[in-house]
Amino acid sequence: MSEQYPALVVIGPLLCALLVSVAGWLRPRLCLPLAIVGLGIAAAASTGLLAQVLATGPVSYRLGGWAPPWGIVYYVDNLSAVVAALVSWVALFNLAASYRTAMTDYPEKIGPFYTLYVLAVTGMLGMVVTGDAFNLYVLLEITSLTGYALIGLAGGRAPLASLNYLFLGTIGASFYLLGVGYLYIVTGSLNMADLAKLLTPLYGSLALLAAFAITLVGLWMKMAFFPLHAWLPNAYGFAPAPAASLLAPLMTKVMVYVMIRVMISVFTVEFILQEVALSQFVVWLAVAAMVAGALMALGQRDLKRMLAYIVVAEVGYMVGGAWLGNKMAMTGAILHIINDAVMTFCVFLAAGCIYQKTRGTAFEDLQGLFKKMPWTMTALAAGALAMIGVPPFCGFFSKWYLIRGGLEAGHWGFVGALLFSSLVNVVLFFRIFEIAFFEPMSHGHGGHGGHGEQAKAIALTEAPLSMLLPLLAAALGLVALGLATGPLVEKIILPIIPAGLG
Amino acid sequence: MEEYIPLFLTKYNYWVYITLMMIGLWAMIAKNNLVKKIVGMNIFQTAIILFYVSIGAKYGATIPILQHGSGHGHEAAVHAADYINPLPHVLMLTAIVVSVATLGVALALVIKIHQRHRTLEEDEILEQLRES
Amino acid sequence: MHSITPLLAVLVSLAAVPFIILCRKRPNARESVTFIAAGIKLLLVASLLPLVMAGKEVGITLATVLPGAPLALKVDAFGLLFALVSSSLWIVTSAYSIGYMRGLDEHSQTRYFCFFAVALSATIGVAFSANLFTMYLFYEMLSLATYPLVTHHQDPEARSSGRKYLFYIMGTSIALALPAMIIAYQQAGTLAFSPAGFLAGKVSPVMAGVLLFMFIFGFAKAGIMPVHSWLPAAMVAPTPVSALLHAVAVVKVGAFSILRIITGVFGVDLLKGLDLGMAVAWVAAFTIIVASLIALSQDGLKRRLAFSTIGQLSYIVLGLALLSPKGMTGGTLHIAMHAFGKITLFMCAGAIFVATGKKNISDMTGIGKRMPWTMAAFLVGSLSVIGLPPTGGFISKWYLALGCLQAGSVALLVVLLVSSLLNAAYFLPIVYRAYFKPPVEAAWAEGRNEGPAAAWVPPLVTAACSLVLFFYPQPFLRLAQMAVASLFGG
Amino acid sequence: MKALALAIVALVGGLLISATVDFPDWGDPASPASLHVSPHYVEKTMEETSVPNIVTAVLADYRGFDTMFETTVVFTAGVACFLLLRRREPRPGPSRVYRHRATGVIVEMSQPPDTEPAPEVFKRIDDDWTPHDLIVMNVCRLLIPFIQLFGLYVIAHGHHSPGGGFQGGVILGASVILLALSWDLRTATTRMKETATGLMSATGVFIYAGVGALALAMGGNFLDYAALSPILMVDPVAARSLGIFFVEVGVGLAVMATMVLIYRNLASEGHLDQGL
Repeated sequence: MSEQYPALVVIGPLLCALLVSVAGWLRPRLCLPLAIVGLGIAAAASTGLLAQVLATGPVSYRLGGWAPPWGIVYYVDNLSAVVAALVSWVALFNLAASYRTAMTDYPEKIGPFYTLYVLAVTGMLGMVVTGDAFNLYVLLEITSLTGYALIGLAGGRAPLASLNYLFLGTIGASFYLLGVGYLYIVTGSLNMADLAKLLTPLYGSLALLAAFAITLVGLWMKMAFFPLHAWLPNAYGFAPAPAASLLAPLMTKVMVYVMIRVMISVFTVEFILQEVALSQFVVWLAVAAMVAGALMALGQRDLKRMLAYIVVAEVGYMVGGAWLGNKMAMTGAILHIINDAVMTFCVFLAAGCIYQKTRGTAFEDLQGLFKKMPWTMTALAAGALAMIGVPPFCGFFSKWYLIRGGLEAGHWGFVGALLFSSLVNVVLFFRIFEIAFFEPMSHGHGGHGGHGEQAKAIALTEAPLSMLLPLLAAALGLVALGLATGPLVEKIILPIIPAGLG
Repeated sequence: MEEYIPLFLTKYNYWVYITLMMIGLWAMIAKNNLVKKIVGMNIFQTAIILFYVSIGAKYGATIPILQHGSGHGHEAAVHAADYINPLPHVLMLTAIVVSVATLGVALALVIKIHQRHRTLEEDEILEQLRES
Repeated sequence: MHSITPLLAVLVSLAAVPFIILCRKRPNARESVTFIAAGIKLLLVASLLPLVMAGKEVGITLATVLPGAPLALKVDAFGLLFALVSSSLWIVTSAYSIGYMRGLDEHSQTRYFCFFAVALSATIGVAFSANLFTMYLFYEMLSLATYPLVTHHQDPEARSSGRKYLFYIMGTSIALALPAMIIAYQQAGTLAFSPAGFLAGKVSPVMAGVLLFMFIFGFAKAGIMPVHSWLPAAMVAPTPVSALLHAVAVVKVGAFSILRIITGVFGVDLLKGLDLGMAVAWVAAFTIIVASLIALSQDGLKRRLAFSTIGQLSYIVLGLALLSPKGMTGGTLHIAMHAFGKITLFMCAGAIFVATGKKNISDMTGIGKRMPWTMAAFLVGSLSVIGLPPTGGFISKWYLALGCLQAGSVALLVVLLVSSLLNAAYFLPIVYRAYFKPPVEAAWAEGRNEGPAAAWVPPLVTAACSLVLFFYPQPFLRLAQMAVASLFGG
Repeated sequence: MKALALAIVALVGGLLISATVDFPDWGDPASPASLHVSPHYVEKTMEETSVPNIVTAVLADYRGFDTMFETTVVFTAGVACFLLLRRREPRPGPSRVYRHRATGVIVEMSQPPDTEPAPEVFKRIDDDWTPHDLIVMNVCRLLIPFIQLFGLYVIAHGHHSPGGGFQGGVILGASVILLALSWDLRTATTRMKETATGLMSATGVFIYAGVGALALAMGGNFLDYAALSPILMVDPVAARSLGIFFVEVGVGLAVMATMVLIYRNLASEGHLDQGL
């Protein structure tokens, strides 16, 4: 069975998504168990895959039994295995955490909702394990389409935000497709490993540079890299809570993974460092992303939107780290993919818990929450500390590597921007904590609201256990991940950093 | 100027696709009506399809469907040069499907937007959002 | 030597937190949990004393998080001295907290005791850290655990003070200490404290200077000017918090961090070679004088104490920066001596507030009639902080003065003497007013009424300790001497 | 906005055009794309899969995994439209329009009736009244079976001629949509129930993925149709050809159902009562 793990990672959830859809028409009560089974298979298989890859080295799997480059292969190394495990576990936890919200908000559409949920995860997992450039495009579109639908599901401004996301996302994906086409036209291959081999003699050609540029811009659009981030805050800010806590932690991170994969496995670092020579420019863009994301987050008056802008800044961390051009920074970028996924999940899930109880995440809705929802707020604080970068929470350690990378590259702008964004995070989160700590529903007796306000104050209690347990697990995971940094870097990340990086 | 003319004549397929693509992109950015933007998006995607399909072309080759009997056993062997490249066609079948699917979802979103705002002009929608 | 005791000593107060929460409905049970934890902690710390006295180093490595900078604990004489002071004073403060919090009927006492326990864990963690990374971790943990304590009253004043507190403490540690630590790691490849300093021979003079000042201002808990103003702001906290945290734990963690920076990161030889010790000493001297002058003008008793603390912290830094054996012994010893003196003063201030509701010195005229014992403790505490016999403060000041001479700097000796005069000038008038002027409130003349015993007995205990320490300054003096000898012996 | 758009378009277009200098000429038989991977397909397809239509073979076998997800994309779009638009509650709006079958008189009820009038007497028609066009209705009614037959042929004959699951599925879907256009949406919905459509859409993809999973269960890799030869009782190459056929059927089913699903939800804004 173990040699089939790469297939199971994707096939398990796919088949279950279809069964969920059938159950949605016939027996809606079965939807949730089936979805859990699907993601459970994915989580188990990806964990097994990770163990296997760590034990025996990279695994490749020929779909349909065809050898590359004629058929499609899955190629799983440490990086893809660990990201796949991350994606599947986060998705599983979020599913467990968000079923109540889904049940109360969309009782009639449980079937389609879970179908799309599981399909989105399928797409992400496929993108992570695939070794074929075109296959990646198809899976990217599955994830995107499900994302548009899940975001547009909420009322209010969500459909417009989702449509904007769709426009930019489609341009991004099309650019990626075009980039793959350019690569195909100059090499005749679609397999990543084969491409890397065939591209070496072509260094210096204009077509290759254009292919690289287009692919990269396409991916940047999908990951909301500054200044192509415009879609993200609205899309994640207005999305329904269960979708936001699925997509915000995973989608951008998977796209960063894809960028790193394309950079190191298709174009190779030699090409990027010597032929493209855009590192300085891109790192400065990343600096701009961090600073702009932090500043725009300061201007928000809503928890979810604020978090969405923080995601924009975090993308800057990872892209900057990947482009600094040394081992430390690349380690930091990869480590941050893992850490950021868990901490973004933690804070968005906490926002979801708050929404479940207060039906809003504007700053006024947060008053007195430390009293009313102590556990949720504890988890939010844990996520916040991870984002600020306080040890032993995991965010500290990826920042550690990123800063070291920045110092090694002598890029003071990057180091400064990282510290600046950490400091702004302190302000951002403690502003929220101040509201939740110091404003105990005080304006109830201020005249407006009166009894209604009072009733709300009494009715507010801790989020249901089904949401709280995954949330606390995520919060604990932040510490566990932080303490596991040593082995994580040593055993998983360092072996896959290409030797070409200085 | 002289040297550009053969460049244009031998590679006109790329010029056509780029022109189409830019028309689509322009519509997506500059048009005010959401449905027009979607039309632009479709033109944009179609341009890429055209690009891919044009890669597959080969002078003197026919469609990639083998004649009855060829390829079996010792009969006349199949030469790749006689058939156009099938791979771009396969890929574009996927891209077409994706663009149809995207179109469907986009239209569904547009309907939801119309239900709320009663208009599809972007400036009017933004106006409404500013007022609220 | 490998041992789990240091880890237990750190964790025991953390482990008390769930029990404190469980007992939130029964205050007596809740407070007994605190006492039990405090007792166990003191025993654990004390059990390390013979080992350390015998010259052994006890340690444990928990997790190799970063190569060369694992999460590791190590007990040496410096750390044990600090841990001994804070864990013994925790017991006294716990008793005092009960008197104070119940006497004032404060809200959210469970939260208060929880975070107090967490803060103590972090303090011991800093004391026992084997490397800079571990110390930074506990340092930040302490910053965060004390935030809810400082802002305990949850009113607008607490809010703005909390903001200031975070701005200075978190801001400096992220903006200065963290990059300095990473640069140091980049240069040396390790962060483990070593008697010769792990940066010795690894950095250029300019970089050493820059890093040193990044560290000194980055660990803003030490209150070196200009990053001192969080401390007066933090006085909005309930008095037990000010007493233990802002006279002992938090501020001493700052001073202790600088101790580690000087002794473990840079090393005496490196600093001497680059003449950086004197630079730090003068920054500290400046802080001493200015803080004492400001203290003179403060009418709020706690604010006056806060500025006094800022000055006294710089004594510690000054002593260490002298880089002479006597001076460093004095600085280290001052951690303990000042702790006993200043906590007495703070607890007296709190006892007065509980009994009479007075916060300002000008309102306390004649209070000696009403609260003679409290004011007696206050007098002893003042003497200790000023550095007069027969109190422990005299011993550390004596060593500091000897250190100045040993380092050959008469100017710094003059600073010390001037500041002692200033200390006397802002403390003794309080005692004089209390005993020798007619009471401002008629009720005070009627006789002794010192409020709840739990509020005024603890300062007497710590005052007595101060007196005892003059005659028998062990084990602190021995530890300080051993610690300093380890720096110069090798 | 227009200036910005023009600038972006000029920039991107310039970049793209400048890259074409290094590209092979149009129709160049010696281009890398024609020389590297594709010759294998052209020359070996017959031998390895015994399917003369190379596009079909590459689509459903060599790159069959892509195609499975392509079908999933279609399915996803169907589910997404349903999720976004479908509404159970009846369409708001005061009036309903009926045609008296015997006389052709149009009746508008200002309030929606509690019980529908007998359908053989009164036939409900759309709000935006469409003329009762006998020719269109009957021609379409006659044509639809032939269209569907042709759709089936296109699916089944995809091995030998242009065609396959997607093309055939779209034709089949179009036949149902034609019925909705020429008659009305309600008629089309009674002929092909909503639940059945939804189930068919999922079943189609399930057939595809199921064939792949069956191969996996038989000890081959996922989608390795050759592993199915023991059950199909043919040699591995023929099993590939048959496997391709099975998945094409699945594709056809999924595409047909999803096209109908998307059309219905878009046309009726999710109410499924009336529309284009």
